[in-house]
Amino acid sequence: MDKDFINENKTIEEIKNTFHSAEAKLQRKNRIIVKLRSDLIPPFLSYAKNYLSFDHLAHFSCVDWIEDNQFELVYILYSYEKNIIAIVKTRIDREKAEFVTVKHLWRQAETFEREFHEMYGINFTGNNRLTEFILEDWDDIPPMRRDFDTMQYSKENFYTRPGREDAQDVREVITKKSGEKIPDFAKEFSVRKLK
Amino acid sequence: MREKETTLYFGPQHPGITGNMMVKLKVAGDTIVKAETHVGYLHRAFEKLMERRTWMQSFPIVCRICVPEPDPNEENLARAVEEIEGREVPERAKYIRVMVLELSRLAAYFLWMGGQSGTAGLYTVPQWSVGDRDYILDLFEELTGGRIYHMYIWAGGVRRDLPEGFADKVLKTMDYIESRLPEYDKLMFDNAIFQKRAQGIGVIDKDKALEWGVVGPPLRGCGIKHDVRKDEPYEVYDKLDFVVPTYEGGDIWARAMVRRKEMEQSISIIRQVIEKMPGGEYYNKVPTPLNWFVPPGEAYVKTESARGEFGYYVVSDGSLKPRRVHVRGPAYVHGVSLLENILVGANISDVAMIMNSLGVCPPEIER
Amino acid sequence: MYNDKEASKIVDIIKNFARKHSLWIVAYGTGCGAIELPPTMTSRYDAERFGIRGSATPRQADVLLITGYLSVKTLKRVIRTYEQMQEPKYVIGFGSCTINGGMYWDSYNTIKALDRYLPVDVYINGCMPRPEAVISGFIKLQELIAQGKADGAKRYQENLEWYRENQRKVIKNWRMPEYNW
Amino acid sequence: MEINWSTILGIIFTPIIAFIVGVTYGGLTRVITARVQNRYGPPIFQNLLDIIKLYSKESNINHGVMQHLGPVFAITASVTTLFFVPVIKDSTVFTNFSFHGDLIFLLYIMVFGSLGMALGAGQTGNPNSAIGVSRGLSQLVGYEVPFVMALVAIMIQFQTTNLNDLLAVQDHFTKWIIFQSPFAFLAAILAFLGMMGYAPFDVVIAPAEIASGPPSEFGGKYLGLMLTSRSIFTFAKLVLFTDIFLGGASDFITLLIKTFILYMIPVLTGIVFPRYRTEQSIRFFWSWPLFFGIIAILVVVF
Repeated sequence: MDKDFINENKTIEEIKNTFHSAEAKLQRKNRIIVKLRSDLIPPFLSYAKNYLSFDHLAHFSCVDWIEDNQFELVYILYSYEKNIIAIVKTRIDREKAEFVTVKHLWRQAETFEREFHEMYGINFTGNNRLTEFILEDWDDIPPMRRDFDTMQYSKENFYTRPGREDAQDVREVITKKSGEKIPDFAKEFSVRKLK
Repeated sequence: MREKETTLYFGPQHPGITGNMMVKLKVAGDTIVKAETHVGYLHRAFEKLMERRTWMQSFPIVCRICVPEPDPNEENLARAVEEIEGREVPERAKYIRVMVLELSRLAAYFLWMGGQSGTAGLYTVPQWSVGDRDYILDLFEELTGGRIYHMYIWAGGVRRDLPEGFADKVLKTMDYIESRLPEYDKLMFDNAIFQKRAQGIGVIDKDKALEWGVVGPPLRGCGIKHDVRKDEPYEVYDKLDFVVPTYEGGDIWARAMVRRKEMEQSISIIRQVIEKMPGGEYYNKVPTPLNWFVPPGEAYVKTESARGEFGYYVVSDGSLKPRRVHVRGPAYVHGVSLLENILVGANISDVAMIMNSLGVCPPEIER
Repeated sequence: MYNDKEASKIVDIIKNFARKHSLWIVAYGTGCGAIELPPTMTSRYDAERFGIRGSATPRQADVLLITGYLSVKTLKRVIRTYEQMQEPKYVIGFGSCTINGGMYWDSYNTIKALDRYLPVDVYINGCMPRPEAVISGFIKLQELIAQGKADGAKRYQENLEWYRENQRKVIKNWRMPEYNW
Repeated sequence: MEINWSTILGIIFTPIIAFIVGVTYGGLTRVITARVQNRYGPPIFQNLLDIIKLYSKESNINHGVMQHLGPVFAITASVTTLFFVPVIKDSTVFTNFSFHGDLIFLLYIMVFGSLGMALGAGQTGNPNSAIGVSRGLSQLVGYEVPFVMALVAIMIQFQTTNLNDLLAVQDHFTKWIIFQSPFAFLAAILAFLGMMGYAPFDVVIAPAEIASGPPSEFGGKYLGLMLTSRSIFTFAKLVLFTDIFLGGASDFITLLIKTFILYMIPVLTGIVFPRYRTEQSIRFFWSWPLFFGIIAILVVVF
């Protein structure tokens, strides 16, 4: 197993002996996952960009783990030379969501940070352009947080045309109209049973 | 004496804008001093909706993210779920997927050709190219039932097998399209005025391109040879031979020539796929699609769409519904941070040209 | 000689005939249905045979196409565009998103029924209607114009308060000009 | 003083005929462009329908007096150009007025229309129309220079500034000015491309960049008046060019044939060329057409 992952294992070794507290492991061919404490992220990112030639910030995501009351920030870096994708993950507290910006390393990180400021309510210190990006005059809690119920919000604010209240399965409506017995497979998958 | 600066709203309602976004330009005379992209006009909160839908239900919604080219979205989500669950996709389904991806790339390039020359003022090319694109949409209609949104690729393979006699219909369409390309060369690519309008405008400098996150044809237009189909071959791209064309200069003209050469590559890929298509199963059946528990895990997959590298980061927490699906299209970087920097110093009449050449597709920026 | 009622009938016939055969669309793709407009306007389906042509600004246009879902931010701009258009103006709602919210029925950012905010003359159903359906929608609109029944603009003018009240419920800070021309 | 009925008839009928022919030419252009783009295109009287619909608009939004006067200036310019151009050579009704120096007068009155439009567009306060106006005027400067040079060359060569004298000179097929002074024709025909405002030089009303430029705030009857004046002006320019270079027309049919052939030149180039930016179009006008204009004058002077 180790013979065709030379590149990946070499990178993992390098990461381990510079950041001892980082847990770096191999997910599959040309994918490595690195978990870090949140205050190690900025030094790690500039180290990865300048020394490990991860020069492309392919993706910057944020996952809301509401159960353990944390946001998980995921930086996905890609190195063109070694053709490796590094998924760098860290956890920050969900209540007072604060993090430092990486705008100086990659310019496009500013757009990601603007979106997460609006969608999750994370305040990125150092990014002076956290203005309105997608939503206009939004007064509710940041919408992408899992405790925001979009169905509830849309019911309150938007007029919905009558006739879709129970979101009934079309097959049931047709069979009820034509008076036949509802076939078994329709019962098994009827939407109402799922809810 | 500094010229008086006026603010010009290249607003959401503007014939030059591809889609529905706004670029706020500070203009001195005819040159742009400062540009700011305002998006959010097409925000439907895909990721929030997908957290409320089961895995199979999120496939029809996912292809609505990017309008000119929906198939990379479906293929990305399918491959991400397969990677998390470790579901094996039969060989035939992989070949069909590559054919669908390349056909949708061709259709997206023809639409781009219409947009690029339409903003330059050559109104004959959009008529021809969108008309020819319809031949490809007819193929899609026969294969998947839908012209633009196909909802054809899903976790485990494809939804149905190729209909009777579909393969030689595809070959016939490819011959027709290949015979049409010289026409477009004469009318658009070799047109002296189009070259004058395209060369030396909207230049991305080469050594900054990688760091700014430039991907796809704009990157290959700067002379850097990178293509997801070659760097990290997915589906069966490693079994097909094709060339990744690059062009020097980083301006609108270079990006146009890269796309022009990639059309020929796509046609040859489709022909190879039709030749090497094996028989057998086309779908590794998901037991109960609406009651499907994907094991916990995460996956980052990317495909090469017509405008660049399309990345999906999918996290599953073992429940019926995805924990998080984060879509990152090429236009997310091209349309906001890159566009704002290239537009500075450009002429007003080139704003629409630059946006078209970067492939800025607003629904992808704010999903 | 003709009395004026007779003459005005003839003038109406000419007017409706001209309005029917020359529909100018505002170049504003508000939703995902806008991708089916290029095929409709170009060589294969060619809507120009019916005199349908794009126009750059709302001032010159007659028809406003709401092609698919409408997010709240776009709704504000669409209302201003609609109000800038000149009197005999029509609205066509594309796709099921304008009828009942379509696929985004539970989204927090899209409106669910278009005719609470704008008067709609013709709906075209389909989750992105095909070019043929788009042209059949235009033909239906042309029939309504010929019979003089396409009076969305008048409905908007008469119960403006009702529309305004619905619009203000969705759009938070208003800052819009009055509709008094 | 006795009333010269034929001139009064001429004054009434020439604009009407000019409008009808101009509108049908406009419709024909749209059909020809459509056929090149392999589609059917609208019926020929589509332009007429558009203009009737625009006049029948109920609410006409305007931003002040000047917006009223903009299209009025345009239509006065095109109609007055028409009066001083002998439409049909020797018929009593359609010779219209002519006096010594009417070529120079025509040069001036043709520019008057676009200046009036510029004032009207400026009044609307829409930044797009302001930019469109500045583009239109700079392009006007571009194509006026070679056009004036061509006319000056012809005036010196035939020692007259009266259009009827020019017509008298070209009485036979071989005597047309197109053959007598080809360089002047070349300079004038390239300037004619700029005057018509079709594709290589339609940066003024470029929809993709400045939302149709000056007329972006014009709707309803203002736009209708503008389109009427544009079709009359097209016909007037075509007739002017046939009178100067192709020896005028003795009857209506040859007039239609000659004007249509002349009209196809800008239309067909328009279909296959994208548009120049403003400075590129000026650079084009001050390269080849100017070169031909200078040669035309040199040939005549020596």
